[in-house]
Amino acid sequence: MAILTFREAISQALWEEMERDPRVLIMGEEVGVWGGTYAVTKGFFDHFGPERVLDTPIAEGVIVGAANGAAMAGLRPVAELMTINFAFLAMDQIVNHSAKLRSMFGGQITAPVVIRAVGGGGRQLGATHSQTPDVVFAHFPGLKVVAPGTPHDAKGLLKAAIRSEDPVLFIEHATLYQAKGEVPEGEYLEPIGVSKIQRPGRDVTIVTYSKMLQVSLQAADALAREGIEAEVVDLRSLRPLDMGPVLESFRRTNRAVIAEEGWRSYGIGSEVAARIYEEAFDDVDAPIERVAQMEVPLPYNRDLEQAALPKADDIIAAVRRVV
Amino acid sequence: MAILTFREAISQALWEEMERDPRVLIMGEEVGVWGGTYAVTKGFFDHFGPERVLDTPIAEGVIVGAANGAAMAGLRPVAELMTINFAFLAMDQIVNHSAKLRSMFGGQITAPVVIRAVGGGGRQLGATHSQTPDVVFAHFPGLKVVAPGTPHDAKGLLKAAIRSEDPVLFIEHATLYQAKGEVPEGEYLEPIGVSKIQRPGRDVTIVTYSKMLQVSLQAADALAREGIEAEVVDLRSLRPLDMGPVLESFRRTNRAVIAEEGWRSYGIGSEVAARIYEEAFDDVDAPIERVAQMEVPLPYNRDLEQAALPKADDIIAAVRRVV
Amino acid sequence: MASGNSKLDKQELLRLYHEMVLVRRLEERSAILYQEGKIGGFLHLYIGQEAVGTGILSVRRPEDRVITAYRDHGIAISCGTSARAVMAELLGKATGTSKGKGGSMHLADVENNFWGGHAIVGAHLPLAAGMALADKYRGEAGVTICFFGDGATNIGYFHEALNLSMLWRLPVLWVCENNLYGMGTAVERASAVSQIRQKAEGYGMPNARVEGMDVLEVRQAAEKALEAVRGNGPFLLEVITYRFRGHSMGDPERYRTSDEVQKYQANDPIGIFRRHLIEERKIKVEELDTEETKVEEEVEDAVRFAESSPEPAPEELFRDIYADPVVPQPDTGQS
Amino acid sequence: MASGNSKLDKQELLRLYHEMVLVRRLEERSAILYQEGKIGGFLHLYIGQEAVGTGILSVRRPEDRVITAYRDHGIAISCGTSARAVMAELLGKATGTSKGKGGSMHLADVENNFWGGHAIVGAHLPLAAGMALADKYRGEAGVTICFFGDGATNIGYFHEALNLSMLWRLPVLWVCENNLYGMGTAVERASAVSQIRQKAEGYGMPNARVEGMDVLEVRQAAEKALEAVRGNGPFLLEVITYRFRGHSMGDPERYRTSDEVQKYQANDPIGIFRRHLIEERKIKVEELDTEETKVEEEVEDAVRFAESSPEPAPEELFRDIYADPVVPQPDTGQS
Ligand SMILES: Cc1ncc(C[n+]2csc(CCOP(=O)(O)OP(=O)(O)O)c2C)c(N)n1
Ligand SMILES: Cc1ncc(C[n+]2csc(CCOP(=O)(O)OP(=O)(O)O)c2C)c(N)n1
Ligand SMILES: [Mg+2]
Ligand SMILES: [Mg+2]
Repeated sequence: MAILTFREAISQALWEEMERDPRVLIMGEEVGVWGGTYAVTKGFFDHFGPERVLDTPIAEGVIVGAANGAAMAGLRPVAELMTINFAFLAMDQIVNHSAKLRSMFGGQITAPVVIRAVGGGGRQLGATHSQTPDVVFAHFPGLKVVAPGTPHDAKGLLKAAIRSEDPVLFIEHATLYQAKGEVPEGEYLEPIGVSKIQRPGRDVTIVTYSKMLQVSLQAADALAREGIEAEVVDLRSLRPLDMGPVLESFRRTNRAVIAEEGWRSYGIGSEVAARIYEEAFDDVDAPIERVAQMEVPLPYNRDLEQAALPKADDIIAAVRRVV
Repeated sequence: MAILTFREAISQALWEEMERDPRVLIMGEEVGVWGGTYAVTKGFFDHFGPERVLDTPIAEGVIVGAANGAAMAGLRPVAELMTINFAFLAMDQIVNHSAKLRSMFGGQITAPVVIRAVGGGGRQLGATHSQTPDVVFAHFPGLKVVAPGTPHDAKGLLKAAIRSEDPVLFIEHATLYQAKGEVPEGEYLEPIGVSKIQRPGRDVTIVTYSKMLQVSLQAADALAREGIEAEVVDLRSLRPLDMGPVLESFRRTNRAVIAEEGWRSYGIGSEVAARIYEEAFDDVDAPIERVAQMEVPLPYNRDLEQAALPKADDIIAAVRRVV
Repeated sequence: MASGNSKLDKQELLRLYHEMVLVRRLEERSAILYQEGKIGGFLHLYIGQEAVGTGILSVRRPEDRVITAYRDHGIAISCGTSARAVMAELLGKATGTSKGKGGSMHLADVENNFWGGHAIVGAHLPLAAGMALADKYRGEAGVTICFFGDGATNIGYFHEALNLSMLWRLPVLWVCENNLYGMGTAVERASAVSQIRQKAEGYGMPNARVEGMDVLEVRQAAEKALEAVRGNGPFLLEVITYRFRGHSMGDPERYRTSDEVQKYQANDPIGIFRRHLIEERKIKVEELDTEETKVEEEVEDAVRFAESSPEPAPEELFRDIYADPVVPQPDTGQS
Repeated sequence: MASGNSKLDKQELLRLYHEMVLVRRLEERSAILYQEGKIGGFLHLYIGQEAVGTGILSVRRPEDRVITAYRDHGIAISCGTSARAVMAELLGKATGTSKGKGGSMHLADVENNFWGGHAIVGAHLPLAAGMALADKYRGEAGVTICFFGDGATNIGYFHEALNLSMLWRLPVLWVCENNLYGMGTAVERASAVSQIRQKAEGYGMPNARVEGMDVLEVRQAAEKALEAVRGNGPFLLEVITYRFRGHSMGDPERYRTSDEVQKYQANDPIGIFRRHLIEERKIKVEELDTEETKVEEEVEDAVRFAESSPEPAPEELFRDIYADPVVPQPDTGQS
């Protein structure tokens, strides 16, 4: 096991897959000469050349659209959206094309693209540049939506996404790139659509994913100091959504807190809560709590922004309310 | 009271508001010479002239974007999206601009647009043209999302939307245009963000909106024949979401079915169910049921499409499961 | 009639004639089936525009990919898709090009390198650029031929795709079928320039504008354009045409006069070609009539095939969503 | 130096000089405050491009609306926004142009007809078209001046907005600040044509391309362009400029050599103007130095004001979301 940052893990996954499969290429804004605005593809341009690491114009519609087309024609493009906020400029390609080509043409046409998008708030970038709108994409059947929370999963899931025959939106949280974690030395894949218990516990189930996994683990550590053992279940994939480990855990703890970074209304937590109630109704001992972002566009001012974002303390307070 | 179709009600609202306020203008594809592809603006072009009824190029980004700009500068534009599926081509303008300008500029800039969009499935239009993705827009604070289910509400809510100082996405279901209902003779407004009991009942609460209101009312009639009295609560507005009447009803019936046309996962029902559990936990006598669309892009074939769409029978079956 | 097509032998000329008539009759028949309620959704007929698809695709090579918008029946036929598979798709049958899941707007036939039938205006232009990118990347010889309407040239996708194709010298033939209207909006009411080819200047892209009622003239222009694409990257070919019917079924056609429509109908591409074959190429009327008869039979056969084909099985609803079939959950009927 | 600006009297010349120096010093100071952690988020400096904003906005009328992208500090100053309000916004204070909610990328000052500061590349072009539509609809005299970068001309919004503006003859002056790069991508690596003004040809829109380091030259070009807009509708003005600093703070600048940067820095718009004022207009060095001193004081005052201003109150989080304040729900802290 090596200790890698999230950035290194993503970078390794891309590198290995490009070495493995000449059909894989990267396209996006500043992925080449610049090396990626988050330095994820640093060195790629020199190593793989401009035919495989394509700097594109600022034109998200054709970035994802051409990636779809290249995938239709047999390549395995990885399109990068500098931030997920710009995915709204490619929304039609993502939800009307990536997600639907296969079914609309009865299986004849497929678009196995990977769309990497950097999301999340907390960096004082203002309302348009700080969103965590993951749920919006997860609503669409035909798309897979993956959002890892550890370097280990980031690497294994990205490699699986690139090899998947289905289109995958792969969401990376901007403030996770420096996060460190153990990553196996050899090659490995993580299955898409499988939730994972990232920390065992008996008293309460915290359901979360992406950046909030790290925040939840912090909260769990703090809670452990007061004798509350939280089990942390990481969804990892929002579509398909694997409720198995969530329900299995919940049936033991009978209490749940769902923690996500995005807005609360019509969020990830809404669905997860509804599903727990539906599928484990008799096991519910206390109302399930949702921890999420305040229902406001995120402001620039640091204190205001931080006040709007969910934090470990919010999770701790929610856990205290349910146990 | 007059009996009007949904189409006539919408049309009247637009006409009256244009007569009342010279700042109101209509822009969109085929709204002028054609008279609206759903004939909603028939006669408007001749009456109000090309300065106020603007046929636009096929360019959803600038349709909503220019409407935003005109609203910033003091007009009250009503932008029409021929179908809500094309809203994905204007997604950035809707969620990053209409919804955020006010807060991002500290209240200095506002974009009081109305974006009318025609949604819904069931007409064999295939996967890209049959969506009910209302929840996706309702996720964004700063936007108001309204989706009426009766001619009465359509008229009163559209007039309120046009007078609102906030941006409103106004969703009309394509298969509702012929639906008839009573509409008061004089001028009236319906408040945005207020749910409404459309049919009283004591045994179960059906929470719904838009087209599914009509389907729910049919289901309620059928249930009444077997002695089950369903109360039907119409959300009418998805953001702000008024849970008051839902909870008030639920506290009496202790049972709920939520019926929506869109996909089930991360749908409207997820949030409504989660909220009921959170706010009326002790009143829950049976797991809340959700009736929604199958998790597939809608196919063209009529039988397959119909099989994927939620129907009155699905609601009836769900009610039977909870009572 | 355009010269330079004289190399076409009689058999090839008859094939073109046959194809155009087939497209016409299929469309006429589809209109009837629509009125009978056997075809649902939207139906956009290609009647009047046959010379464009037939002319251009008469010079494509099998390795050339083709993609178009929702007005796609004629293009499918010209790509080699059988009338049976087209008609079955219109009727939503399991034997249709897209297993009955796509319908009129979403025909496709990948074996014949026909990549659809796309219903979001302009959205398939980026797809075309991407397919061409793939071919170029792999060093393959094929080019991508992308058809779209005049109305589609005002949407952002057009700009992004044309710019990218020129920037990267992608092998795409952009074919604008300028039928003078996007739904009810005349070109001059939607586009700042009424010559669509002028838009290519903004990308420094070679371009041409030709009349689209003479199939041989279209063919010749396409030949030249394709030659340019094979060597040097993209080319924008504007073809002036006219749709004789409404935008789709149920168009009130308030935006044009019947005089105007009749004027264009007098300029029927099939009539023009027929006269040319008889007068210039000395083909006998009987030979042409034989083709017409063959077409009638083909259409009848296609309709019979489609009508007698099975509906897709109910479980098809959960197929083709992902590479693995989706398993519907038994309790809720939901996946 | 451009001729035809001779009508500018000395006071006006000094005002322009003052403005450019103010923008420069404010930016330099902002860079320091950013490094000190007092400014957060992204910070895009206007250093090197001052002659563009100052030159163009020196001929705008109060009724003309102005809108730009995220590189907006200089534009705000040239619109008449106080250095205090700009600096306070950069520091996220309640006294900032946007109450501390917008930050560097979202300055705005509607009283001075400055409509922002927009961070989604290209998205403000449709907004500009819409504002111009409103003015035209009401018969108002103002035009809308819309600034954007070279990189923004490749996105769909550019196409849709330019086409619409020409089609409807909207009074918009489109100003492309071509600083040769969009982030790290040189114009030729992103745009099929390297002269941005050529894109206007695709819309039949009048256009011009000028050098942007000489404020008087820019001013003169803007005067002409605005005249055209006031009479006849949109105009695309491409101004060639260069940013002396990185795209934003923390740019590794791997895409250009320091030689290249130095070459352009030698061509400093403030230096050029200063020499002109001294040599051609016989303004005394001391007078210019007096302006510099005034600027220093203004910047100090702005920083002092910003630093001593209050943070926005916590309840501001729930204000300005809708016309009515959002009421946070007590139990969950959520609205
Ligand atoms: C993005 C989008 N906006 C609107 C529509 C509705 N629509 C379908 S066809 C059409 C007109 C297209 O005109 P044109 O490109 O000229 O093609 P033609 O129908 O004339 O072949 C419109 C507006 C759509 N399908 N997609
Ligand atoms: C739609 C969108 N895509 C990408 C970005 C990220 N981004 C911010 S600025 C920029 C470069 C813009 O270049 P240009 O238009 O030339 O303006 P300049 O920075 O040179 O002033 C990019 C890619 C963005 N903000 N919005
Ligand atoms: Mg057309
Ligand atoms: Mg630039």
